[in-house]
Amino acid sequence: MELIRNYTKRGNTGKRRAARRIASFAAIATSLALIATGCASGADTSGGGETSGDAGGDLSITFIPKQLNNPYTDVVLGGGEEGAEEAGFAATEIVGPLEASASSQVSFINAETQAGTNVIVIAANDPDAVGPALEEARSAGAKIVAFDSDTNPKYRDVFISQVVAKGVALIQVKLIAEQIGGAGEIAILSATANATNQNEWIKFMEEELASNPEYKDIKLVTTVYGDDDDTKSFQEAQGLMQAYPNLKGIISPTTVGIAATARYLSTSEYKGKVALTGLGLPNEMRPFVKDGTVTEFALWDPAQLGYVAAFAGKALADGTITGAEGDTFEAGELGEREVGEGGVVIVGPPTQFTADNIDEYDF
Amino acid sequence: MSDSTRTAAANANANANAAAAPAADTTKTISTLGKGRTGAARILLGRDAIMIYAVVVFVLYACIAIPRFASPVTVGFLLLDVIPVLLIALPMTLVIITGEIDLSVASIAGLTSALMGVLWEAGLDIGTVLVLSLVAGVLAGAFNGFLIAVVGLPSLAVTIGTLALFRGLALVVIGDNAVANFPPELTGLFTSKLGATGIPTVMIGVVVVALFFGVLLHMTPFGRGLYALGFSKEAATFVGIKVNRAKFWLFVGTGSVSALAGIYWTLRYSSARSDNASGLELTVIAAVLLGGVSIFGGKGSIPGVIAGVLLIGTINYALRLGRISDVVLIIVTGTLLIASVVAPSIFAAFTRWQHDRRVRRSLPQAAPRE
Amino acid sequence: MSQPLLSLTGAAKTFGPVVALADGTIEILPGEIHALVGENGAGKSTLVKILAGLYHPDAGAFTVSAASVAFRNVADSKAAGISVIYQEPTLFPDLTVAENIFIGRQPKGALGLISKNRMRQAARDLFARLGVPIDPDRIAEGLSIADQQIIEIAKAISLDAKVLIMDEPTAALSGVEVERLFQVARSLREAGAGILFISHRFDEVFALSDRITVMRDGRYVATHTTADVTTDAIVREMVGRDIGALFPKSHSEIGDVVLHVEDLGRAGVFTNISFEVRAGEVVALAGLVGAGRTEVARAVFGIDPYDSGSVSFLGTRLKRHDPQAAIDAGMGFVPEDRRKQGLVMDLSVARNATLTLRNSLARFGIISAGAERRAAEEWTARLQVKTGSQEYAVSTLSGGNQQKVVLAKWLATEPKFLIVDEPTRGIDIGTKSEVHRLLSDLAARGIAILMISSELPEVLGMADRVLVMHEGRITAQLDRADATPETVMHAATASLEGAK
Amino acid sequence: MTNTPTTQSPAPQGQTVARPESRKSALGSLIRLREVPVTVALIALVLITYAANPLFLGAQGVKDLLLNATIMIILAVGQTLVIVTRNIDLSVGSILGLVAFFTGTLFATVPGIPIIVVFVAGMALGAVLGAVNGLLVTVAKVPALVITLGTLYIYRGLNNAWAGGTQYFADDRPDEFGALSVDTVLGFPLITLIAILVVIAVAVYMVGTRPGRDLYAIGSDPAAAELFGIPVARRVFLAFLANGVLAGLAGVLYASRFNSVGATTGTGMELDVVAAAVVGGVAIFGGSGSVAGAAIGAVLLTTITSALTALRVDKFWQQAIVGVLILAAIVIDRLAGIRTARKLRESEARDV
Repeated sequence: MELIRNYTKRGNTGKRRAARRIASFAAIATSLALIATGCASGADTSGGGETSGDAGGDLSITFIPKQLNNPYTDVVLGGGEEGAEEAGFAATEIVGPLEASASSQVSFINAETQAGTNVIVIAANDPDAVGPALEEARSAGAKIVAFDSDTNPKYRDVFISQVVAKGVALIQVKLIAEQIGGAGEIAILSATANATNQNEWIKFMEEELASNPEYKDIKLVTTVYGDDDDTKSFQEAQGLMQAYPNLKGIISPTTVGIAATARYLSTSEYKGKVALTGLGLPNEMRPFVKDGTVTEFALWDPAQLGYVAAFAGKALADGTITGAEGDTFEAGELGEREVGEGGVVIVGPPTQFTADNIDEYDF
Repeated sequence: MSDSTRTAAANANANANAAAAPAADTTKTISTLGKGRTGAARILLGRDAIMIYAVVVFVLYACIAIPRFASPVTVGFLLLDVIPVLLIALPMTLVIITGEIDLSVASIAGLTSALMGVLWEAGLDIGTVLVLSLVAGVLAGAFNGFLIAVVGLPSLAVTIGTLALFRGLALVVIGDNAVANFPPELTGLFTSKLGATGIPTVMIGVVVVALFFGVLLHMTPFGRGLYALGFSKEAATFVGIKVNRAKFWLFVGTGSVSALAGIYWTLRYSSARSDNASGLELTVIAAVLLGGVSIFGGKGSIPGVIAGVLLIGTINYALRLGRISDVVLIIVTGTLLIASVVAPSIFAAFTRWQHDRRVRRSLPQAAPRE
Repeated sequence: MSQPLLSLTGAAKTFGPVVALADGTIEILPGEIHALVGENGAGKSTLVKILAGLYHPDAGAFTVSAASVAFRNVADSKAAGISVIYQEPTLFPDLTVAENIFIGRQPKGALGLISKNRMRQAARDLFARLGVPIDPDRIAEGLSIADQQIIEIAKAISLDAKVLIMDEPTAALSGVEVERLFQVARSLREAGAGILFISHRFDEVFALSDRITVMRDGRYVATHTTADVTTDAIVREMVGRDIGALFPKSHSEIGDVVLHVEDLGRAGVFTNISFEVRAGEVVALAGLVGAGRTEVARAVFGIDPYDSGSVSFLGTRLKRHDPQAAIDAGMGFVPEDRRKQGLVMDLSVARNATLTLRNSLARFGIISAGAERRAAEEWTARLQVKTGSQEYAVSTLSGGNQQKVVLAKWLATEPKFLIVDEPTRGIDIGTKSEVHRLLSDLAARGIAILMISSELPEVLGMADRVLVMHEGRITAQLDRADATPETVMHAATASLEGAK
Repeated sequence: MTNTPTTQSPAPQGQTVARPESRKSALGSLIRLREVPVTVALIALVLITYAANPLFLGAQGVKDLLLNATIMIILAVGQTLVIVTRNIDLSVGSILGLVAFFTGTLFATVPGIPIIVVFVAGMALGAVLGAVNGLLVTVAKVPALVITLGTLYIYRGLNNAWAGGTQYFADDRPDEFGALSVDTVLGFPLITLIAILVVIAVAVYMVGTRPGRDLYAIGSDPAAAELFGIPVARRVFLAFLANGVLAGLAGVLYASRFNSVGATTGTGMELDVVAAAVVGGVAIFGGSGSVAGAAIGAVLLTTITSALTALRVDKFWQQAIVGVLILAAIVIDRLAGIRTARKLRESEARDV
């Protein structure tokens, strides 16, 4: 029995162990409290003042595109920065997610709200997901300008649209009808399934095809989504060819989609046999127009979009417009613009690009 | 006195002999003494504590260096941003401690979100919608758990499969649509703050979940079993731990909490879509590993993981406020992740090298020659 | 005296604060079988690993064929003609048997690529030489430990090593296989190779070796010519003192039936297993490795399921395949593999010691940290576990102390029945006798014990009753008085002989 | 000799037993080849799709199938090298992106640069990135999952930082370079031939050379490999390096095949690549699986999307079906494993 010895108490290692755990929790609590209280005391002096908005000439503007590092976006933002400078903003910022997803823009809006930015210009990835954040920004005094892709109208002051949505849709339908000789199967290769602008155009296209007797022999067989991703769009285009052997034409109302589709067509046996049109950047489409894959496509000048958005923001921040129908504001060298129905500002008509004129454009 | 005490005496004797030998300074620990820190050093230098210091230091730095960071508004926005990661990281900690992994969490969140949208659109009562969505998460987790614990497949492979499957089902359920018209009272609740503190109201729920998993892991028989299980499945079996049952419920746990994260996501952004929370799985795992959980299992704690999540979240928000590109965030996250695992190895290697050098110098050099 | 094939003098190796080897000295001559003995922790394995090129010694002189060497890695050691068979087989489960033998030096065929045919043939030749029927094309996964060890031996032979080191190669082998191994070793000796043989089994050491080197506490003690020394002398040198009887037998009152196993069967593993264990009784389960002893014990405890029969404990039928039910009922199981099954090596001593108690330490589902600490301290103190702190990882303890932690965690549950599977495997003599005394002590307190052991003296010394298994069946039940080496061995091999 | 049981069991029956067994297991080993299920699945998929839509196997259809699979094949082969050693490389998508952008940059900034130089440079950059992974994994002895999750972020970040909004388009690259993924030899696009060469070369290495077999040994039991004197660190490092080179090659080919290369090229590819290897029968915890299997897995995964499109299956079902396929692959593998284990146990029982 001696082997199993009587136990004698010693040490208090267990207490130390418990203490360690308590210390861990305590440290977390402390760090949180530091954010919440200790540091927050400084908020009154540094943070609070700015959020109320500096009324003088010290206005700030921030552009939040759908995603950074996208060539189309770069052109738009280039125009935006130019516009912001001309309009007299003291500070211009460009922030945004690296991937275009619905929710990724929210925390950027939040940060801008907190930064007390006066004008937020946004191209929404999802019309509703950004809503609550934009409302918070507005209640903190910011003016919201949507551009390129609209938010739900209740969350913004004005929407700077490329063109009348219906107009851009009709042009594309007309182009494809000409290119396929007015009869045959066509398909649409869009960006993301939730993109507001895309869906609106597609809706108008469908209506036009159904109602206009000129297009009665054209059949829209499907709409696919390339998610504005080069690889995905490429493979969607390829899939279309296989699934619909009688396909005569494709409309791709997105710059990424049309370029990827053009690349696929130009490297396949379908080159010259299947027509392609839509909205594209001349710089990206130049080789495909020259090699005959694409005969004609359209786009507005994206730079103007950003440019007008900046001036609209300035006018809103200055209080010269409220975003009501009929308001007008001066948009630098582009002259006067009017706010239309639903707070929409139209920038201008799209340009149609062909082999003859494409070299005149550089964007 | 018995033989056993004699053994002890013999051991002591052996030690004494060794101590009397020439290389006295290094031989005295020959048989029994282990290594490790005790007491205060253990608390203050532990992995958890270091993570927490890192969070505190960074918060202080951000308060000073980044204008407007020190504000209750920060607390609100920051927490709203980290909640999904924080939520999923909690059960993920338990899963990784048992040596498994769940890559399908973000897809489950997406599936839940899609389902919410469709059910709500179909006109169901919001309460029913929430319950059914949660049930979907539980089922998705149970499906993972079944394949891993019952069929016995490797979790890494299974959850790569269900990552695609659940996201695919989300697409099947809701397709291209986005449902946005959730009741404003509810979506409002999910972005509201607790008075002037800036702390989001939903944090109450998150704290409850965190406490649940913290207590479960650190203070219950089940949690004790998980650590044992993570180190050695066989040894755990021998003390009566029901290995497969534990794993099954853990995957149900990640499924359920992922569903909560999916619901949160949907209501916070008032948008139910199939691609919600996509790609979140790697962020969660990065945060958990940064929080000191060993990918091999057996090591890690909830406080450490919370600190890991907060560190990434805080850096993220500070960069946003400083209008520094996400590019920096990506690189910082990756570097932190690698540094957090490489640093201890390098430190240990350095200590060993120093020790070896010291020992070599202190011992008589008979050889080796090349 | 011819020139030594290999000589190591005064080698030292430290790991952090732990000195694993203070003076490693060994000399192997051509054509000799040299035994190395010592308690666990004496530094034998460290010395082997230095010879194998796995560890770099901090100090010491090392020569191979009179040339000074410093191995950077295992490949260097191999190149110098040293080949090692480790205690635990180290096969690659996904590779074929043939590939396991020839990995890294597969025979080449056309275009300098590996020729599977030549490799297969070479493996067949080796197995023919060893007289074992193993299919060279099957994958190694699922092979019995004995077969794995044989493949290790084939591998070592095929290397044509000048020096062959065998670190406890016989631990898992049956008598036939041991004998065959010895034949191979002797034939290699005839061919002029030097063999270093490490074993805890003195009968083997004395049967095989030409010389014996003794180590203690990381230091060289002495080298003897085998013919000139006795077991007692060697043991004295190993332990540094006299030790009492190895297998103490104390009388205990045999009480009521605690465990009743009725007609237990599992397809392909064991059939028709029926036996009883009574309070205060030590029942040994003997037999060759692979006879199904551990499998029966695992099924009884609920680790593995069984197909037929029943297990009753204290009169109640025990739930099948549920270790927790067995533990709750009052069973404990000290498994054979301490490091993989008995302990969670990276957890602290305290956590390991209380792992079995985790449910009873909890109130309202929450474990009381104080109670946990007290329980750990109590039981590690009772079993005299030597550790710097309860919070150290159990892996920092010596083998004997680790086994004490395993025992502590089961004794903490105050079991009525304890299964001990190879309780003294790989444990030094000092702790071994301590373990025996402890088991005997437990029996005296009325605990029923089922002991699985491959060491016949241990079985005969400890058991009140011996059950002998062969090929999944119980072939004999022998009372203490009837159990002799002959009767046990006969039952363990009887049906085998009968079949021929 | 008291404690070791000795018997007089006669030994020489060895050879007679060995022969019939080995014949049987040779047959068995063919059946349990891990590549069989995936190959059967691929053939079935192609045939069914062809029956429903003959265009699927038209000249352009086949070409597209092969082109789609090419990049994934190369990545899956590289990943197999790493997974077989019980490691994983999650950074391949990021490596591919960086190299693809690097390729675009080279063509844009060094007009007239020979294509072969671009290939070499791209693979060299891949080698460097793979070597970083390999070094961190082997020197710091840290799990590859963590390291390559870290480098996944870092390499992607570097790609973003370097590229910004810049993208290079097909137009920026010489026509001959783009032609690699257009021109065919015997119906095979040139870049697919490159991929096939890669598969053959790596397969021969893995099956027929000692270092190749070492990789299996390492994945089967790393500790045993260390004990046995296999230079584990060096082999694992080389596996990561080779994977980097192959990801680099895939990056160059990506630039040849697709229109634009920029900051986000290759995002999210890593799990697809791992899935391809797993579907192809490569065990996720190392030790077994073949390069050919992984390549077929890659073809299956890339083909299924086209097949479903060609079958006009609702596009929303596609991803779910891919998920089911991955799960089916591992379940089948597991079932085969159980069957093999039972067979082995039975043969073992006879041995006793």
